[in-house]
Amino acid sequence: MASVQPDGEPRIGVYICHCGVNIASKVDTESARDFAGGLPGVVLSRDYKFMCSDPGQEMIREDIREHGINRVVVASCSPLMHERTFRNACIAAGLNPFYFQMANIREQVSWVTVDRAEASAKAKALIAAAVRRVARARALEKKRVPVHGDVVVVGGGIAGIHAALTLAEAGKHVYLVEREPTIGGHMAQFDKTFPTLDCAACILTPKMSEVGAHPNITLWTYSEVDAVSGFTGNFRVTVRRKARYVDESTCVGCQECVEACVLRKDKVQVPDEFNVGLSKRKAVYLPFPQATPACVVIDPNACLQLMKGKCAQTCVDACERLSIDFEQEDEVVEVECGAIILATGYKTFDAHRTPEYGYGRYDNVYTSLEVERLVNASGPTGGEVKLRDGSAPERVGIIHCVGSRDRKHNAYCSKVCCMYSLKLAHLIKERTGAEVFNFYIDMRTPGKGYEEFYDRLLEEGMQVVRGRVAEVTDWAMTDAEKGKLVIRAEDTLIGTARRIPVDMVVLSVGLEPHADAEDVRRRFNISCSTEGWFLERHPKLAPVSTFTDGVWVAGCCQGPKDIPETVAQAGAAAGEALALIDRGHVEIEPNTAWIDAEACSGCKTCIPLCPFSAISRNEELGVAEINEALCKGCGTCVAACPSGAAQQNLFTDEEIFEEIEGALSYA
Amino acid sequence: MPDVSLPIAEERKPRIIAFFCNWCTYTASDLAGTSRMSYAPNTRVIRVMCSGRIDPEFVLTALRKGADGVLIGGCHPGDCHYQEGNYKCLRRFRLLKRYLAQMGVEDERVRLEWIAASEADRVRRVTDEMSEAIARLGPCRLEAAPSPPDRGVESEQRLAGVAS
Amino acid sequence: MSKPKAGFYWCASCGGCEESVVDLAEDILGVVDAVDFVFFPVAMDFKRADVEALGDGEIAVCFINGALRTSEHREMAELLRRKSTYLVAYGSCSYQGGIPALGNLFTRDEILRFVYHDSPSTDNPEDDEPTPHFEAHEGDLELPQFDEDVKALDQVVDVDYYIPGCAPPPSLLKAAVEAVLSGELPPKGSVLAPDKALCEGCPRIDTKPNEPLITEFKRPWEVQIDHEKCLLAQGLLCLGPATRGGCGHVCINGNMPCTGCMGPVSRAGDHGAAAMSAIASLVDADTEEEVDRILDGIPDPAGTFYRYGMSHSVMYAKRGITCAGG
Amino acid sequence: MGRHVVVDPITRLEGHGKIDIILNDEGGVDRAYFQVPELRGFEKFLVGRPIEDAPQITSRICGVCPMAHHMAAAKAADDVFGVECAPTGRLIREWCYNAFTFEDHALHFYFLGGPDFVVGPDASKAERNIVGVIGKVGVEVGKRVIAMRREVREMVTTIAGKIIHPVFGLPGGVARRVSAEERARCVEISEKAVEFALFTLGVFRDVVLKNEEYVGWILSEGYTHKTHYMGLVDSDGKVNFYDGLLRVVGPDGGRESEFPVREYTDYIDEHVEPWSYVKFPYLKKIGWKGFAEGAESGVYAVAPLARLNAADGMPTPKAQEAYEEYFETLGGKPVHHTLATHWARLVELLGAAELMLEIARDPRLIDEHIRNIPTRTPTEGFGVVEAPRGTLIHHYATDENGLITMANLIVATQNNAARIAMSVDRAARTLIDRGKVDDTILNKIEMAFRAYDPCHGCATHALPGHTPLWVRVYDAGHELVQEVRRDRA
Repeated sequence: MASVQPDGEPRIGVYICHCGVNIASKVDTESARDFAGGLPGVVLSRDYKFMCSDPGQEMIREDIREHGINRVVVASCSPLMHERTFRNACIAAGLNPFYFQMANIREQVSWVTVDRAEASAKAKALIAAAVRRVARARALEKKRVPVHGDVVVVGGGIAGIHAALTLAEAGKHVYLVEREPTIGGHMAQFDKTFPTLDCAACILTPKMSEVGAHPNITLWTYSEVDAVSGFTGNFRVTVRRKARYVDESTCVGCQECVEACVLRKDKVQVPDEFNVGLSKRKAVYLPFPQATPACVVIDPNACLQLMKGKCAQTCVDACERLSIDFEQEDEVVEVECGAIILATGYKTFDAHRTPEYGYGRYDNVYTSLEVERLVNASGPTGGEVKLRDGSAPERVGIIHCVGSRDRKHNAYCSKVCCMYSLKLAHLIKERTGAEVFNFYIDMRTPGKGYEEFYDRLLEEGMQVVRGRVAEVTDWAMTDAEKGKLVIRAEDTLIGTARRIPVDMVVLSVGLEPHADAEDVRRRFNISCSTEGWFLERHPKLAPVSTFTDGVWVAGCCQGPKDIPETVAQAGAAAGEALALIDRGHVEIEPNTAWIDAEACSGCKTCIPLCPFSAISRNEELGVAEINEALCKGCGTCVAACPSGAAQQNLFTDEEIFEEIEGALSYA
Repeated sequence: MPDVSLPIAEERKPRIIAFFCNWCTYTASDLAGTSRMSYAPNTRVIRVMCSGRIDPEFVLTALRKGADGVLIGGCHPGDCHYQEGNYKCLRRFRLLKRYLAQMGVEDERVRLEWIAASEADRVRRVTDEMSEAIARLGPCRLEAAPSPPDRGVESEQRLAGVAS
Repeated sequence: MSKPKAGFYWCASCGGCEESVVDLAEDILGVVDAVDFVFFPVAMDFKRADVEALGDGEIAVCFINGALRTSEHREMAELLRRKSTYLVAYGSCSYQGGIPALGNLFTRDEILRFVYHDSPSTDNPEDDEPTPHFEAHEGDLELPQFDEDVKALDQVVDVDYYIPGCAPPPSLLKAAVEAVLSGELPPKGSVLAPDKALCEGCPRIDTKPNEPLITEFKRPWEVQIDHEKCLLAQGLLCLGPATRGGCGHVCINGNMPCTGCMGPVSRAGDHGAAAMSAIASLVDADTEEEVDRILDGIPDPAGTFYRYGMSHSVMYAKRGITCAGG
Repeated sequence: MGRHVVVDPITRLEGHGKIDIILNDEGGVDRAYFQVPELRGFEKFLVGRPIEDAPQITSRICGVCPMAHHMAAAKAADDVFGVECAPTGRLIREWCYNAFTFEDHALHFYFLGGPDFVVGPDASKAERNIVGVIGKVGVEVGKRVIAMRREVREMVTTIAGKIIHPVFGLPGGVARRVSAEERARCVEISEKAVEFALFTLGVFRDVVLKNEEYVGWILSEGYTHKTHYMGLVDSDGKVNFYDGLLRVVGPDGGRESEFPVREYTDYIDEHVEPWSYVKFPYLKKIGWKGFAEGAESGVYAVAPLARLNAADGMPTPKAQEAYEEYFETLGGKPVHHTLATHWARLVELLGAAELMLEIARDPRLIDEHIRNIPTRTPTEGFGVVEAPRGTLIHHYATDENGLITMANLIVATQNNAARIAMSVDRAARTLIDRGKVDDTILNKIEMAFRAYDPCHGCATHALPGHTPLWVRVYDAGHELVQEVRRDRA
């Protein structure tokens, strides 16, 4: 297009990376190097095995110093990967880092192209584009914005708890937001944890109460995040604290009110969430004894006063601390923070979706989570494994991969089922002496002490049947089967179909993203995998980062994982957040937009387009002005400006036009 | 700036200029790479921070400078990293398409796709589809037309001053 | 010493540009005093030979209006380029193709077919068509071949300056002549007009709201047009935001939307693309269906956004033509 | 042995014309061809455009008479939507239209055609232009001419948005109201215009009619054709520029037909010649009999000469007097002398000025209701006006969305094309003898059709381009044996 060099005559250096064989095997790097050498403005072009290595970077630094290179193009991997690396190399040699341009010839060429000639041609086109573009580059400075010291952790399961404590211990103030009336998450419902079989409650509840007591942690249970605005280092989070009709500051969880609640008859009570419906609770309740905060909550969908407006209100009389308050309303609070950690967890697969297994149809078909409660001393049966008729099972079948590794439902492996099934097999056997069958597809026990645990169970005499279960039925073919549930499966090891009568069936349900994961992801402006798990920035190198700076993920919201992994991730996320906060500032890519007042006619086209209200009209001069601090650099105003008065740093029209022409200047 | 245009090969393959949003489609096409999905080699990806940055003139210029197709990749409705840039893109795109139709540019040559960061496979599919469609249509051949002039010289010089 | 020589020539022009010179009114006498018109076919009987007799560059400044569609136009443009120190493309046609460049939406044959065969009032039993070379019994008759498409002046010869407008406001011509006489000229390639879009100084700008304002496009005949309110805010497609000012807001004052005859401002690149991007951005809809419903109010984008600029447009012409080699 | 003279092109007219004169062995004229060598195809590229844009697009057919095209298209657009023009809208249109006719006629007399008479065909080319005219009639007059045109054009600019390519015409009326102050100004200007027209007729009497030689040409055979004539007449049969019925009279002056524009295809056809881009309209009922005069030929003429011949008189008193004087002096109706067109034009100049004043004085001019909003589905429409250069017909068909699907234009000068060709041939035959061709002769040939004030830009809807005039005389071997260059004369 236009023919003015913004920052003087370019002396361009082009560096083509082999990335070992990753690029070199598909791209003829030598001819690419020679091609680049012939492009106008290019004073030298080199190719090298690993540009990101020290010698590679040193090559660039030296050429800048020795050969007066003032523009740098590196053709290698994606800028999302190493742009920063090479920019730093420029800085080290005293060159403004924005005189650097990257050509993505790995992710977008060598890794996706079959034919070597095609790949080489495409690589050259991208190099030509980068060369033309970099000639238009301008020197820029990164903006520094101070970082807010607080952190918001969303989700009070073991991941959220661990992250919150780690940060709090480091002296950061944490807002821990949990949707349920108590923190603890799924782990609180478990009895033992594999493979060590130590008691879940024993290791979790101390951490819970630590959270409740920690001076650096503001704990908001029964609360949800309504909205998030701002960017890394300076977020604004709006939290809705649902009315629990109990004053948290005065309630001590004595449960006198629960005693007093008029809902005495079983049929008027409601299923107890904590015991997955295996027991009932009243309208006012404490989820479980160690609930944190130790504060009751009144269920508006069960409480007569709240539903019908008339009740004896015995609870009010029972509470000496006058904590009960039917007038309470939802409270919306807004907090500022520098970083956000998402630890929203998972939900278990709904066993009704596999009708062939009879869940809901046969009393004695249970989900694994229900059994977790049954074997739990604090559970509805006080830890006794009893069937609904009160009898103890003599034969139990545990069906693996329910809802997992199944194209009809979830193709992925839920990773923890094999291990927890073995754990439950052990516990059931231990409590009842029953014969336990495990029906599995593959027994997946990778992890410290996991395989050993498997061996141990085999030694304990647990039965294993390799094969996907076809169905669970009460249709007896023999007397032996009468009154029992028959599990039909093909035993692929001995190659015959088998019918195994049992008293109790346990469905090892898989893990799934929360139903509202999509909304949550939108709210926090991050991405989801196709399954609905929150998407990490890089599967290997940035497993707890997201594509939104300042937002990290930990635990099962990112994908199925067991407790140790979850805790490790939580620690990692906390560490990343700490790194951000302790740096004290964020450097903002200077890709902000600005208005050339000489060209602006004041037509107001741009003003309504800015989602951040960064643009206003200077009525005196009759031109638009952009508040750089508010501009996030999307460039919408630039594309819209009919006068070409709006321009975006790093993405000027000229740079893009040059890139277009460059990309097309070679067939 | 001297013209670096290299001679265009006689029998050149169809070429597609792709404008990809940094936050979704560009990431998805990186993911396609890390997942080693192979697809048609015709696209030349140009990264922008948001599909809202895409000026209709980018599309026209690409076609004019020898592209046989243009693909725009942005975030799904509601997912824009900048809240609503993709809607601005949609509005401009729908109008541009009407103009292109009047100018006799076939519908398949210019496409807008919403592709999330995780949808690497969609990048592959769309690219392959488009390459086939354009191979069928043949080259766009707008290079022959007399050139429009450069942008105004006077303000270019002024701009250089303003910018540095 | 003799006065600087000036020329004023028309290629494919409607004569409106000549009228705009006459509209200098009293000032024309001043111009005639200051310069020596050596070529001005519409008003004076000086001839091509006068021009050929001049030395190269002897004409200080020559204004050429009209688009170029015939070999004759191209020859004259080249001759005058050679003879002139400064060559100025005068008016929308010479600057960017103008209205006649709308012809680039059709092929030459499509045009001939309708005019000489298909029009309702044409009686042409022999299926005659004007031919460049016709042998009458008295002798041979020649007609110039007319080209496949319409070009702007700078697509045929090197142009020093542009004066936009259909027709250009006489004030711009006067200013240009003064600039040449005083020798105070901007960089080559400049458009000799204010480099700000029409919205600047628009009497209605204050009534333009600061939010996306278009929920429906109205065609001018559909509504009573408010005499004070921003036309875009009334849903009327006004190209003011994307069009160079300097015309004195005459159409706006005439209570009609700007149709873009002054062309784009210097930074805007493709006039139609700039206008489309700006206008579409203000459409207040987020779904494809709703956007399309609103855009149905712009039934003719090509003719609306490129009414005066098809030759300068990035697309230039319907591909059927450009394939034929422009 | 034959010789071939090329006259290309003709200056001081809007548009491009070319003359080929073919001489016989004796050096007499074998045949003179008048050619229009350009075409642009507005009819074609109007297809696909919204009908409401037609007034602005077609005005670009001619920048000299943009108002005529704008108005014909606007009237056709009214018709396309089946909507009446609001009364005040019509007044505003008509004031602008008469103002335009006024200043355009003035332009032609003083700037284009005038020099031939005022300065004279034998004068040197350096004088044969407005500057020469001013020299002859005096700088004061020149300034008055310029000031008059400026005032009128400024006023039209205010009301119509632009003078060169107006924007105010919309289906059902106009886009902009006229304020009380503006109306007062209109009255003022219109009064001046009447003064000016009377003065100009005076100039014509003094400079032209008192000059035996000039009158001689006017009446000479070389500039005379007995053809049909066509023009718009109002309900009283008087000349009307804006609206009315199309009336055709024969060479004897007798009325032959009177029809609304909707029926134009029943009365007019266009003949195609391979040697010219212009099409030659003729009276369908009579048929195309070649370039011939007389009652049996379909050739007809339009513009001032024709309008005065076709109508029963002028609609305003002063113009009516001028009209009567015109016919008395030239021996009654119809007048067949082409050069008399210059006089007829000045009669109209006065008529237009008087109509301006009449309308400006009408209090309804400042009414708020200037436009009726169309309610019907657009289909097909016809519009006609009398452009300064003659009858102008616009005809459009649209789809239900108002996008043009067919456009046909029969344009002022085009109606005269056949008669112009005949005039040129006739003039050449009478003036050229024994192959002698000089500048004066050539200018006199040009006068033959300059009188029509022809606009071939209009005629072919082609944008004209001018190259200088020179004549080359070839022998049979096409060897150049003589070259007359008028600019070297």
